[in-house]
Amino acid sequence: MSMAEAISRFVKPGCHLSIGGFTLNRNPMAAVYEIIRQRIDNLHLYAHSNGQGVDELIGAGCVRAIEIAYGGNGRFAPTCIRFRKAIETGQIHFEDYSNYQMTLRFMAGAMGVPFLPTTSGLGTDILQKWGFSPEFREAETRLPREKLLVMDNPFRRQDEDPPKVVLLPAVNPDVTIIHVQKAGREGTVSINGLTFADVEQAKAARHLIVSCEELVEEDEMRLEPGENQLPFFLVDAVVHQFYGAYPTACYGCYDYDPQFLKMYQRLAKDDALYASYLGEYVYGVDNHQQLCDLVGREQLQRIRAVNPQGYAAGLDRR
Amino acid sequence: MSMAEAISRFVKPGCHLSIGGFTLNRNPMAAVYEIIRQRIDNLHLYAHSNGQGVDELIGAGCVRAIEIAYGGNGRFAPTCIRFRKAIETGQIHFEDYSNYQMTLRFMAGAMGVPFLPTTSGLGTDILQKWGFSPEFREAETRLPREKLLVMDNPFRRQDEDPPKVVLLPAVNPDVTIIHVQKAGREGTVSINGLTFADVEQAKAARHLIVSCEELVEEDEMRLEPGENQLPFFLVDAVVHQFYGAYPTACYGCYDYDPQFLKMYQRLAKDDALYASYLGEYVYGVDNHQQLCDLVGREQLQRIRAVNPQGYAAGLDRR
Amino acid sequence: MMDYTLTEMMAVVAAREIRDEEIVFCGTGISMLAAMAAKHISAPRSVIFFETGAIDSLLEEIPLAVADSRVMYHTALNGGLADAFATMQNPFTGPRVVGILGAAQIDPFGNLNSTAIGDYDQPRIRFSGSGGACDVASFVGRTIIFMRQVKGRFVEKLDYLTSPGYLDGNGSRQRAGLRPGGPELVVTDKAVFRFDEKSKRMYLAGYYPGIKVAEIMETVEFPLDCNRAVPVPAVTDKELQILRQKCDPQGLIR
Amino acid sequence: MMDYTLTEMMAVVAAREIRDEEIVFCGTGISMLAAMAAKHISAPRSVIFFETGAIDSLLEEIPLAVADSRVMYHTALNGGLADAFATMQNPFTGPRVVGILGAAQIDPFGNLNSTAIGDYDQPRIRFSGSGGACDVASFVGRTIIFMRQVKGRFVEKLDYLTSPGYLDGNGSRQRAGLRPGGPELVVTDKAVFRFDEKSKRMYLAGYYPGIKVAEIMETVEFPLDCNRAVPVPAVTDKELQILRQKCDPQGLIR
Repeated sequence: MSMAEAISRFVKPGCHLSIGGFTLNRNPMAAVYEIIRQRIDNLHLYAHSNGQGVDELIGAGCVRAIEIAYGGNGRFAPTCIRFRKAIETGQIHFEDYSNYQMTLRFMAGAMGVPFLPTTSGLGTDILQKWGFSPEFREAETRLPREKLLVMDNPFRRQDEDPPKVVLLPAVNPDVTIIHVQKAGREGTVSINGLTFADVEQAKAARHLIVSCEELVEEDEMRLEPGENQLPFFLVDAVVHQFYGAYPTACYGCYDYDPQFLKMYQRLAKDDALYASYLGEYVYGVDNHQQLCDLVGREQLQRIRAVNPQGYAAGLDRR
Repeated sequence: MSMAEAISRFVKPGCHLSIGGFTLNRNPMAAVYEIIRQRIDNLHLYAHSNGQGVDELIGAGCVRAIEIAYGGNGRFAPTCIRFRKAIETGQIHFEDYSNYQMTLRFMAGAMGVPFLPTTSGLGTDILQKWGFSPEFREAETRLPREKLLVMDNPFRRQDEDPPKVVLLPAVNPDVTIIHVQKAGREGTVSINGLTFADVEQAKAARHLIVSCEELVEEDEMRLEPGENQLPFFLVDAVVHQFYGAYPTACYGCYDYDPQFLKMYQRLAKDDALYASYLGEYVYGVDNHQQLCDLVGREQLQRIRAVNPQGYAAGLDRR
Repeated sequence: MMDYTLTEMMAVVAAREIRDEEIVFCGTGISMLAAMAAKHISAPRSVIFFETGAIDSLLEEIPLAVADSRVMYHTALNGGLADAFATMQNPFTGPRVVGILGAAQIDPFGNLNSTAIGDYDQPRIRFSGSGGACDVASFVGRTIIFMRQVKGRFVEKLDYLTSPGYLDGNGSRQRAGLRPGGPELVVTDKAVFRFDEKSKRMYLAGYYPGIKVAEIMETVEFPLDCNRAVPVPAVTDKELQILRQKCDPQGLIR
Repeated sequence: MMDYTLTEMMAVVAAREIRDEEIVFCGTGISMLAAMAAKHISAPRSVIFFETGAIDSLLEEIPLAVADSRVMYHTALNGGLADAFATMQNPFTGPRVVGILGAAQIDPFGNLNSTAIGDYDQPRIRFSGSGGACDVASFVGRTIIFMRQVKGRFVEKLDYLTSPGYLDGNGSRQRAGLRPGGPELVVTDKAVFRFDEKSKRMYLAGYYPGIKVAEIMETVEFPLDCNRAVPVPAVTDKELQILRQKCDPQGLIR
């Protein structure tokens, strides 16, 4: 399936979406750019630290509300720029959690339980201050009425047992999109390197779109099942997408592009410059291949991963 | 470290123990036999479907109490024989859960939360009938006072949201013992094939003993980190133990031994015969290598796994 | 004289019920044979799925346990128990799963006992216990149940309710907090049973060639509607060939 | 004039505090430099651990984010977020972890703000938010905190309490339901601070070569005990060599 078709078939205006990856690694950027190009808006976004992809979706005006743990992108933007602007100017509804809390929410969704417990956040403003207004939650009937809840530990017996826990409500997005190194034609997924929370996000969603660097016969995926993380029957669309995480990294395939990310950082700070960025790099191309062409073979080659490291050793990242 | 030393150092009379594997696969049998030889008793055992190992520990009188989901061993003993006898004759304290419930209990222990929720078991006698008496629980101060608890789903908003959940209390054994295909000298673990609940059991425990078919330099374990399941810093003892799961299977290395398991099935049914079994195969040898010698090279060769299947294709299993 | 065993008949009857693209949870023995047969009979794209975490195994030989190394070969994924049960509890995948279960006792609402006969604390007969059965029965879209048609198995009241069926019928399953789902078919060595759409009580749906209804009724200790019973077609040559040549050439389950 | 930067001084001061065999949770930038330096200075068997799931990475180049592919190379394990945080919440491994954190604001009890300055709903300055910081601060045995010694950072009351330190002191951390733990050391570009064993209030523990206590006090908006302050030894040649040659030869963090 083409990315354009996968996005238009599953990602609808106003839908609840989550994307895979972490800050500047394995964000499903080809999908993100396609969502922007198709001008799908009013998205309700669930994120832990999904960095670059989240910032671009917010910057392009696709996002109405976000539940998030971390709006940053490593050294290239300790706070994501369009995320920061959107919050400081009241452009989006937002709700803050921690990374583990968001991971637990995806896990709860994947496991089919209404909540999971943790002791993280007791005593903090993550528990005290709620970003979504009660009116917003009341109107959004798919959201739980509570950001989270605290309950006493009913099994407490010893002094060292935790006296209470925070209950985090499950998330079940309409769609999760992840980008991976390898997938079978039927959809079986193999992720190389860190999985972040991709597996939990994928299982929590009603629909799953997978883009991959390498698409192989399903049978080939069965030779080393230990390398696979998701079975084919979870996947709604498989898109073969070369450099599909670009400009973020894809371990073993290519690095993040420091040049592109620095350019983004510079342009994202100014609304007019940002519009020109979108015009040239997103709306100005028909698909991800054309973005890659625009960036140029030479630059893509420069960030190509080497063996055995899996990243572009010696790459100029200043 | 030798198995004898690992067991005597970490497995104490009365301690809370869990073993890895499932029915007739990857039970840490060398460790189980060593526990029996050292006559360590009054064990409190946590099991999901740990089959053969559980039955032998019970049969040898090492177990005082067991929390378990399934006391069976596939076609070789749909109900484990010494387990059944022990319960029918009131020899051990027992508490029944489901496999998922026990898995969640290990997971909760591994995650450091007091409980995890599920909807499994609502309306059943697993909730209604408690095996441990209130007096037993009161005296065993390390156990929670409740087998499990039911609570209303505090986030319920839609009709399709679960109205209630079962809360399963965490398990944190003193010791977990697993047998794996490969480990590094520092303890990094690689399991080939299904992991069952070994990973959760390992992380839930205060001490972890790992026996392995193949012991390699730690550095070699770093070449394919994607194949590893447990980091070295969790492991208290690594024991290099050839055929350490025998007579249960170890995927990619050897199959279960149908001949031995059928013999066990026959002898375990009769107390006198069982005593002779223990005398010959467990007490009668000094270590697992001697048991392997007793079984004989020819039989061990017969159950050797073939490539690529990972089991002994064509083995006579009738 | 039939040229197939009753075990083979049971496996085929269950296999015929499995739909294409369903995810088939199976246990050991006959249920595994049924799941394997389904892939060759009615549901080539069904997915065999084990509680131990193996997905879509290439079963060149019949496994003797769900943890048999034979389930680990050429799978789409080798996970663990936590993954497997979460897939069944998951709101999107759970309803796509058909579970195949067996038990020592069944009651009119399809609840199952695989724990104990007699007093729970010191039973007359102790069985293995739930294993994953209670989880599967709690979570999945529908279940198929294998039973032996002998006395003491079809009882008005279970000695221990291990795995939920429709509980007491009349919506009690949902009121208890369980998903819709529950048993659809009970397959024995003499007959098949289904559950009334409204009351959720078991009724006799079919009997095997050469079996008389009265013979079945003798073993059922609760009132049973027999008016809807029809003959069940025998195992065909083709089905038998599949079972013996493709599923269990070693003849481990007969 | 020093021949090292203040960033390098901060990294070294923190690195000296890390004990051998500790599991070091680290974030980006300076905290990663400190963790890498520790392995060469005081704690050769310490284990670098990232919230993204990477354990004991071979860091041939400095990562620019905790998800940088550089953390995935030659690890003991490449897991995910769920594994990483569970390791910190785990009752046996959590206490063995030292977490290195940074923040925009800190209060006298070592609580941190990395979320927002001003009104939470529409803040004057929005930061990235917790990420894993709140989790780490909630779970692990002890934390080391990096701060810049400038005005507005050391405040009596945080605009938003993202990550728990000792909350209001006097056992309030435990009363809130958190494990023992909390910050042990605050490292800035001018000084180091510790926390009183009883009251859990911050005090000035040391100042860098050439820095005057008054200069530090100017930026701290709450009463601060300075009586225990001693000079902090400068970065040694050997330490500087380790930083520049072994940890960050590309000079990405200076």
